[in-house]
Order: sequence, then structure tokens, then C-alpha cells
Amino acid sequence: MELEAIQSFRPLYAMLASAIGVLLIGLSWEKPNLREFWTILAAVIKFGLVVSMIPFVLAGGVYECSLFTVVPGLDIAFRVDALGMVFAIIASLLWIVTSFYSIGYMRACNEKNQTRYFMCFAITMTATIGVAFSANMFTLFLCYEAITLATFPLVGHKMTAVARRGARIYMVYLLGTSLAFQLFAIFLTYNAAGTLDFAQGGILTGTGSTALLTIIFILFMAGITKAGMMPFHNWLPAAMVAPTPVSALLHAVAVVKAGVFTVLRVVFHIFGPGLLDSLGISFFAAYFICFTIVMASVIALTKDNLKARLAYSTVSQLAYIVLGAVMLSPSSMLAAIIHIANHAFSKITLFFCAGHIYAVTHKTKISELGGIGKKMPWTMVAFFIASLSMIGVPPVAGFVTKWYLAVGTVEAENPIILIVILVSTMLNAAYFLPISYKAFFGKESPEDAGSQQGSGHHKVRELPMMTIPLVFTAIVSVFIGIYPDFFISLAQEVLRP
Amino acid sequence: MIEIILGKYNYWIYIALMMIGFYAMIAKENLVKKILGMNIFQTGVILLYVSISKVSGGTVPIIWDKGGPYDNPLPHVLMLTAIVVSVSTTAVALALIVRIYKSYGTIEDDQIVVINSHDGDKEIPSEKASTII
Amino acid sequence: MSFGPTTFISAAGSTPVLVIVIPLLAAMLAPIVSRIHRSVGWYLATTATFIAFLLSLSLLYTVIDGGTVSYRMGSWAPPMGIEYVVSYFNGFVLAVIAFISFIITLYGKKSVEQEIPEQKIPFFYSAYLLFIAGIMGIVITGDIFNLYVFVEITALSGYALIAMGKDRKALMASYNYLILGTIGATFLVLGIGYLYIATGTLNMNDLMQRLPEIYDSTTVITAFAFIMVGLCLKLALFPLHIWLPNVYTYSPSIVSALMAATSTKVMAFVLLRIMFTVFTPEFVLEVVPVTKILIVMSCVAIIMGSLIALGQTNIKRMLAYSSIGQIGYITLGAAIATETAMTGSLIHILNHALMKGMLFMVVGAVVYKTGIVNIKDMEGLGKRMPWTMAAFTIGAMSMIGFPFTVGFISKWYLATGAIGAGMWYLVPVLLVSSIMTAFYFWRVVESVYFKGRSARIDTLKSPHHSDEAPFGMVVTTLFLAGLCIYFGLWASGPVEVAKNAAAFLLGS
Amino acid sequence: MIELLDILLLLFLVICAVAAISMRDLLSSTIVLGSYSLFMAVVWTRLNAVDVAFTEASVGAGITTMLMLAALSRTKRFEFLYRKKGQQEDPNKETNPLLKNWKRKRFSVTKVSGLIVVLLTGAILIYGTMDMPDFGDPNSPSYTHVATMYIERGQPEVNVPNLVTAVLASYRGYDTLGETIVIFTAGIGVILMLRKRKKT
Repeated sequence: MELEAIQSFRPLYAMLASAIGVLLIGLSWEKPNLREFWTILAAVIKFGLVVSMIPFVLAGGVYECSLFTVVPGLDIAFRVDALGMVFAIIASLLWIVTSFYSIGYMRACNEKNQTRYFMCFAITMTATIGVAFSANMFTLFLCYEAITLATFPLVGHKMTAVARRGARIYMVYLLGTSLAFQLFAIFLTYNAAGTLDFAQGGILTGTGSTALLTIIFILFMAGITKAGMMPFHNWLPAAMVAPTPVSALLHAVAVVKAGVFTVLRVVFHIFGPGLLDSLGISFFAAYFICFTIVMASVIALTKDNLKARLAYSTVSQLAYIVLGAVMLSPSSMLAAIIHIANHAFSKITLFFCAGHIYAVTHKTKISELGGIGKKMPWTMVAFFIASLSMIGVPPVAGFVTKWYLAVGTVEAENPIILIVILVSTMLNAAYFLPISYKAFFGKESPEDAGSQQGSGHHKVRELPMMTIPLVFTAIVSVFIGIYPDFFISLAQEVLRP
Repeated sequence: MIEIILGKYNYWIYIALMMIGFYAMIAKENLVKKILGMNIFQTGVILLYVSISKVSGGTVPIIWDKGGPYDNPLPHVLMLTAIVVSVSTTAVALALIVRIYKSYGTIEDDQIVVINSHDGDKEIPSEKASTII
Repeated sequence: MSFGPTTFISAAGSTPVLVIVIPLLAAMLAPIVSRIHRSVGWYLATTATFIAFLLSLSLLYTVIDGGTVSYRMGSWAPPMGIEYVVSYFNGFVLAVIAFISFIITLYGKKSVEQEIPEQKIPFFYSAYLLFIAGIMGIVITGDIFNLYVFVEITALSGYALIAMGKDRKALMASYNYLILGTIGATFLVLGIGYLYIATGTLNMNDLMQRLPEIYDSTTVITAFAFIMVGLCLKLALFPLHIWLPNVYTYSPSIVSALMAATSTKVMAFVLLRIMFTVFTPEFVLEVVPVTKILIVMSCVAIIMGSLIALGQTNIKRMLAYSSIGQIGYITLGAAIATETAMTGSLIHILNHALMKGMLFMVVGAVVYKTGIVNIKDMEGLGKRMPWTMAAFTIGAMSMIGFPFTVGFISKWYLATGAIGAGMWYLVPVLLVSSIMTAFYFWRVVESVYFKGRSARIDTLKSPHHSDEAPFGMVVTTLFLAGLCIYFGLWASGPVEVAKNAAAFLLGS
Repeated sequence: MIELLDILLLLFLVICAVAAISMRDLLSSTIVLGSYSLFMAVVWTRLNAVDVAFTEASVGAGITTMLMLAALSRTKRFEFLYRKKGQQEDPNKETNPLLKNWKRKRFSVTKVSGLIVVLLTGAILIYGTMDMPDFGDPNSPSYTHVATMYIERGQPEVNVPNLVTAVLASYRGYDTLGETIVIFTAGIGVILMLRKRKKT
């Protein structure tokens, strides 16, 4: 069925909102309050613009915006469809929340170079929306690389030797693989198909030999490192040297989701499920991804650093999305799309909690968290809810994904993957539940107890600027677990044949 | 065989001259010797061109009453240019050698390499920078 | 405005010769008029290059509208007289060269005043203009011996310009370049002699028509071999590059920029021109397997250039090795010899001139302000020279080939051209080289922005002087940086011209 | 057919060339090179290239030798040669302390690889000469194409009896302009390099 398309500059405006924000933030570097106001204003306007496009997209329409042609075959063009909308709405909504949280975090930790931080953040969000709304692989690649560039200063924000090393690993992985493999895949795709425009059902059908198409697929999979697939996942733990809001929004939502989103684009709109099915590589890929799911969970178990554990959990959860996509059964693809949303809200909550704990107590290790639940009740309750989502306990969001994924394995008649999902669920529980247990029932370490009784100066207190965002995202996680209809209807729009 | 050798005699000589000059240019260490070689190298090429211009029984390409076959004038013209280029290059090269001798105290390539290796990679002296300090 | 083709030929008039004569006249005037005031030389050079740029632009438009322009020197018809030919192909290169030289001249005032002793400045500008006139002559001439004369003019002025570097190593760099350059030029003239023996003509068009009958003659093949080797020496194709790193490293900043942006590119242009318009695509593809050799050589150049650049500590030397790699891109596109790949090769002449010229200008500004050439000392420069370093970052991204910079356009055409020609195995070479490029450039960017100040920079701290380079230097550098992005996003114009030029070269 | 005198002259050129590059005394080398140029001029007169002979005698033998002598007077007279033990010390008397313990090797990589490159080049040149028309062949393309045009039309069109002058000044006058510029460039180059700094 042809989609109804209208020409509109609205997707461009959504990007411009944050791009202009970058300028205003930069210009008001001397006035922190004004600067932060611009950030939030840009975030709100951007979200408003994205939301305004929902009804039409839900009704099966598409916004198109063709900017210009770089050279024949390479167009800068934007297109808002249901898949892009899923990603855009999450990213832009969470930017607002993260902005508040960032302000609290950056001020509580007295970080330097805050203007550069907020500017790069806004650039990243511009590029992220660009990824979501790209109409062809070239525009997507452009925005994809722009994200890498703009997040580099954020990862290396502290400018210490450790931060530089982390940022360098980040850059080497993301840039190296995208230049080596993804770009190669794009060259081959263009040569085979003669176009890079995304189209329903793919553009590569009937264009080349099975071997060539398989190579293109493998190159894409190896090149989209932002999706965190093993063996190219190391950048994600390395990027945890960044300030926590960066880890929260970028390494749980924007950057990694840009990666899995690109995978979904490739699967749905470059290859098309039909072609992939006939190539017969999807199950091979699925087993490969299962390895990532289990391995990442096992590694997460061994990590004592809270952010590192969350990072490996992200690797594992991202693999669910990719797994759902390559299994190619209707329910699993649906699960893949809605898990973008479900994982985003839950994981950002977890990172917010980790950052909040660090900002208030300067603790980064799980073993030091004994008894913290009593001092930071809101935070740790939110953490617990989000962990349940990660594990897949009803009624929190993660359950919906796991349900559809399990149904998908049944549809695909593949019990092995079902077993993998069950095993990984147990592993999820094994590395998340002890944290909450320790927080609420664990003993405080002696020196903490001592300082608690001392002068009230050191008293641990939750900061509202940081607590409110994380409570909000936890509530949303529960809400979309109970009422998943919105994202499911968008996902069905994507999958409509 | 003898016909080939004698028929292109001039060409063989030019090749020999070129090889001698070329060898001096790349294998001699003395900078002046290289320039000597360069001169021989270039006259070799000039010999080639002038040999092209010769026609059996031809005379100097100046039109007189005789009217017999004239030699080809074009290579002569080209070689006038080439000689000038050659001497110009020599002049520039020798000026460089004088400068090199002033700053290194030697005109042997391999000795200069040794001296340079002790030089290290110094910063470019900047007058402005020193005034700021 | 619209001109018919005929009016335009006459409108073009003597533009082809003026393009060269104006810098030449300025070169002759420079030592004389500079007695009035020391900065007159610069004004003269800027004006001359600007006029040359305008003229070359008008020529390019003439060619686009009305086809190839031919100008007969002294109105003697070729092949007896010397002919100037401006086609799509060299009109494009001419405009690029003229533009870059204009920008670099505009940039160079302060840098020259600092690096060249005052009483030498008038002669410096004279040699500088002769260099520019020489390269323009190389591009525009249609007579193969005249080409040699211009090659020598360029080379001689080049030797003098390089020797003006402050380090004494500049002298040796210049001398080695002189020896190798003379070998290259003499090989060229030798090849020309062989061609003349075989055909009896020196005009390039005439040669193209007379050569095909005798393609299998050993004389022609030898001529071709000598011309190729001579040119490859001049354009520094690995492993004939040994003169280049020292030349770029020790020359005065403005000379490094000018030479990096123009001279090797022009020699690459001559290589293409001789391969495809004196000889024909059939010759280089079928009679002699030269394209196969050139593909291997180019790949080696691309990889080795990048590899050696990785290990450099001096930034000018790093850029020089990077140039050696980038030259490989140009020859690679030519060697693949399909229209797309050739477009990539030609567009890379423009793109690399922009990027590398700009990067050397940035280094020039840093040297001007601080005297720093070691990458290690550049730490923390990002805060002190923000605009200059922003330009550097853009240049670095362009060299790596990010998709909104000119570097990507070149790579796009080269890679799709290679795949289209069935040589997909060349793509990894390009990609590996861009990753290596990313390594050695990002190392600099990172230390500039994400490290505290080096001890060297701290000593330069002064409240009285602005930290940024002078206005003229910054503006021209940023202008080129802007163009790197502009032509990376709106590349249709230059690509269209390059495509036509490629079609012209391949004779289709 | 070539005469014995020519053969001897050409052989003598080769001998001069070898002598010039192998002499240790650079001054002698320069003088030998000067005589080489003079013999070259004779060869060119034998080949009917009188204009080239003039130029070679004045520029090649004259100016080049003068330039060489000028340069030698400002640098060193002797080439530094490889020394076996017991041979006399360096005539230039090295003073640079860095070079105190330095010895030149008998065979360096540049020498050997240089020889190989030179032999290779010679081989290619000989290969290329195989298909060339014989020396003095009136049917060679170089004589029948453009050259014939010059010979036939030069006199009536330019009205100068000397065809070399006609081509030089008229048909290819632009090359001559280039030639002048080359000299100018060299002049500028030499001034740039050798001009002394003002003492301030």
C-alpha cells in the first residue's frame, strides 16, 4: 500500500530548534541561567514539533522534506515515518527530562566547561533527530557520523587521562568501523541498487547475487557499531567515563538507539524482511546475537562498578532489539520496535539513579551501596522499578517486549532462542536484584554511618532537580507497561505490508 | 649488426653520456660533482635532439641559393632553449651550494646527513614568539 | 548574460595568454616597484593573482558555454606555432590553481614579512609570481615542449622559494629537489624527444592524431615510459617521493601552502593529460599495461603515505606524508579510467588543493604566532587560537572523509567508480587509508582540545598580544574551511565540471 | 654514413665526461667540463647546428665554467674521497667535530642502487632506440612533418634566411619568451639566495 505523503519542512524545523539552541547556548556562556533556559526551551520546542507530527503519522501518512542534492545520487532529504517517529519522540521527550537532570548534576558536581557540554548536547540531539528523520542512507550516515563527532567532547569531558583514553576508544570503535564497514556497505548498496533512498520492502531486492547481498548485510552489521553488538561493544563501557547525564541520554538512548535504529532501517527499508528471509542469513545472525545477549549479561554480573554493570546490561538489551529485527517474525519485529521505547525509559531511569547516587555520595561501586535505600528512598524505588522492567516483570514496560519476543520465537518455531531469552531473563534478575536488595536491606559501611551521625553538613539528601526526572521516567516505564498501545500502534504502522 | 651500430652511432654516444651524467647525479656525494653530472646529463639530451635534426646530405638550415636539402631547424631551436635552461639550473644550484657551504662547512652529501642527524628537529625560530617572551 | 559560442570565442580573445602574462609582468615589476614601500610586493602579487583568477574563471565559463578555446601564439597555426588550449579539463584545473594561489597570497602578507628577511621580500614575491605563472602555463599550454619550458620555470622559482626557509635543512631540501626535479624534467624532455622522432610534431593534438599508427613502436613506448617516470618524480608518487617531505617541512609557511596546494596537483594533471589526451585511453589500457602498474603504485602510495604520516612528530612533515598518500588518490582514479573514478580523481585535485592548502595555512598561522611545529607542543592550542584550530579540525575531518566535507565527495566517486569497474578490492584500500588518516589527524585534534597547555605555550602567554593569528590569516583560512564544507554539501557544480572533463579525457 | 672524425670526436666526448666526473680536484673537473663543452660545440658544427654550437661555446663552455669557478672559489676545491688506510689525509682539512670519527664507506647503497638504476635506464633507452629511424634518414617522420613546413614556408612567411632564427623568433617565439623568463627566474633565484642581509 502506498503511503500518503505530504511535503513539509516540519522535520527540518524540529532539527533547527536544537541547532539554533546551540548558537544561543554558545552566545550566553556568561550567564548560566539564561544558557540553561535556552537548552530547555529548545528541548520543549523540539518535542512540541515532533508531537505535532504524530497524528498524521499514526494515520499512515509520511512527511517528506527534500533539502538539496549534494551530487546526483546523494541527497540530503528527510522523511518522517512511523519508525522514525518512535525514535524521535523518545529522544526528544527524554532530552527535556535529561536537561533538568543535567543542570542538577553539573551544578552539584561543579563540572568545568559547562557551555561546551550543553552545546555538544544540543548538537547531538540535532543529529539524533536527523538520524530518526533521514530519508536515505546518505543523510542517515551523515547524521550518524555527526553524532560520533559531537559526543566525543562529551565523553572526554573531564579531560583527564582516563577520560581521554575512554574517548579515544569510543572514537576508534565508532569511527573506525563506520568508515571501514558501513561506508563500504553504502558504496556497494549504491552500486547495486542505484539509490540510497529508504523504501518500504527494501531497495536491494533482485539487484545482486546472494553472495554480494550477504556481504553487504554483514558489512552493515559490522559497521553499525553504535548498536553495541559483540565483538565491537567495547566502546560502550569505555564511554562510561562521561558525566552520568551523558551516559543516561546518549549511551542509553540517543547514540545506541541511533545504532539499533540504523539496523532496523537496514533490515526494513534497505533489505526488506522478504529479501533477508530469502537470503537465509537471518537465523545465523540471530544465533550470533544470542551470544551477545548471554555474554554481556555474564560480564555484567562480574562488574562492581554500577555504571559498568548498566553499560553491559545495555549491550545485552540492545541485542534484544536487533534479535527481534533479524528473526523476521511479525511479533518479534514488533517487539524490536517497541523495545526501543521500553528500554529507553527504563535504562535512563537506572542511569539517572546511578548519577544521583554519585552526585550526592560520590559512590560508584555497588559494594558500597549498603543501606542507601533508606537515605535515598525515591531514587532507589525508581531504580527497583526500572530493574523490574529490565528483567521483564509485569506490569513494567520490559515485560511487553519479552512477551512479544517470546511469541516471535514461537512463530519462528525456534525454541533455542526462546531458551536464550529465558536464560538471559534469569541473568538479568541475577545482576539487578542484588543491587536493590543491598540498597534496602544491606548494612551501611562503618565510615558512612559515622559521617551520618556527625555534623548535619554531610547529611545525604536527595536533590529535587535530579529526583523529579528519575521519578518521572520510572512512572513512564510503568505507564507504557500498562498501556503499550501507543508504541504498538506505531510499530504496526511500520510493519504494515 | 654493424649497420645497427653505425647507423645510430650518435644515439649510442648520447646514451653513454646520459648514463655517465645520470650516475654522477645520483651516486656522487659531492654536491658540485652532481651538478657537473647534471650538465653532462643535459648535454646528452641535447646531442639526441641535434642528431635528430641531421639529414644525410643536408646543409645548415639557412636558405641560400643552393637550395639543396636543409637540416631540420626545429630541434636546434628547442636546444637553444634547453641550453639556457641547463645553465640557469646550474646557476641556481651553484648558488645553493654556496649557501650550503656557508651553513654546513662542507659540500659532501653524506657528511651533511651526519650533521643534520645531530641537529634534531628544532622549532622554526620565530621573531614574533621571542618578542612575546 | 548570455553569449553565443561564436561571440564568446572572440570575447575570450587573448584571455588565455593574459592569464600567464599578468603574473609574469607583476613578477618583473615586483623587484622594481617594491622600492616604493616594502608592502607593495604583496599588493602587486595579490592583484595579479586576483586578476589571473578572474580571467581563469571567465575562461572556464567560456569553455562551459562554448566548448574548447584555442589560442594561437603569434597567430601561427599549429602544429607550426605554439597553441594554447583551454578545454573543460584544464579550464577547471586552471581556475582551481588560480583561486588557491590568490587565497594563499592574500593570506601570506604577515607570514612573509616575518619569515623572509626584509630586503629579500621584493625578490621573494617575484619568484613567487613566477612560480604561479609557471604552473598556470603548464596547465594551459597545448604544446608539449612549451610544457617543459614552463615546468622548468616553476621548478627554478620553486628551488629559490624553498631555500628561503629559516632552518638550514631547507637548503638541502631545495638542493635534493633540484637534483631529482632536474632528473624528472630531463626525463620528460627525453620522452618528448622520442615522441618527436617518432611523429615529427610537438603539438599535443597533432601528437594524439599521429601516434595511434605507431603505438607498437619501441620508441613510442620508451617515450611514454620516460615521460611517466619523469612526471611521477615531479608529482612525488611513492617511492619517488623522497624529495617532498623535506621540502614541505622546511619551506617558508606560505611556500609550503602554495606548493602543497598547487604544484604536485598540477603535475598530476599533466600526467592525466599526457596519458589521455596525448596518448589515448586505448593506449594506456590496452597497448601498455600502464594502468595496472599505476593502480598498484597508487595503492602503495595511499597506504605507505598514511602509514608513515602516523609516525611523524612534526606537523608539517605529517601533512607532507599525508599529501603523498593523497596523490595516490588522484592517480588511482586516473588508473581505474572509468568516468566515475576519473571524476573522483579530478574533483580530488580541487578538494585536496582546498584541504591541504588550508591545513598548511593553519600550520603557518601557528608558526607565525608561536613558532611551534611539533605536535606535542600544540597541546592546549584550541583555547588560545580557537578559530585557527576550528579550521584545522574541519580540514582534518575533510581529510578523513566525513560526509559533509569535500573529502567525502572524492572518496564517494573514487569508491563507486572502483566498484563500478569491478575493482571492489580497491575500496578497502581507500577505507583503511581514511582510518589511518583519522588516527593521525585526530591525535592532533585531541591534544589541541583535550589537554592542558604544553609548557611551550605557557611561556608564550602574554597579556598584550592577542592569542589568535592576525585577521588576514584567520579570515582566509576560515574561508577555505568554509569552502571545504560548502563544496562538501553543494558539490553538484564542481562535480558537473569534473564529470565533463572526465568524459573529455576518456574521449566519450 | 658517418665519418671517422665524427666517431673520434664523439668518443673523445665520452672520455672527457668520464674524466670530469672521476677527478678529485674539482677545479680540474671544471676545466675538463669546459673542454667537453667546446668539443661538443665542434660536434654541433659538424652536425650543421651552427646556432647551437655558438650558444654551447659561449654559454656552455663560457658561462657555465665561469659560474663553476666562482662557486668553487667560495667553497672547496677538492672532493672528499674514500680513503684506504695509509693514504694521505683529506686535503680540505675537516674541522667539524661531528665528522671527526666519520668515515666514508667504499660502497654505499646509493652508489650500488644508482648504478643499477643507471644501467636500467640505459637499457630502456637502447630498447627505445631500436625502432628509431637511422641517423640522417631523410624519410624519418621528424623530417617529413612539421620540419618540412618550416623549410618550405619559413623563408617566404618570415623573410629571414636563417630558418632557426625564423622558428625561434616567430613560429615558436613563445618558447623564446619562456627561455628569457627562465633566465630571469634564475637571476631572481640567485639574488634571493646570495643577497646579503643588511647590517642593522
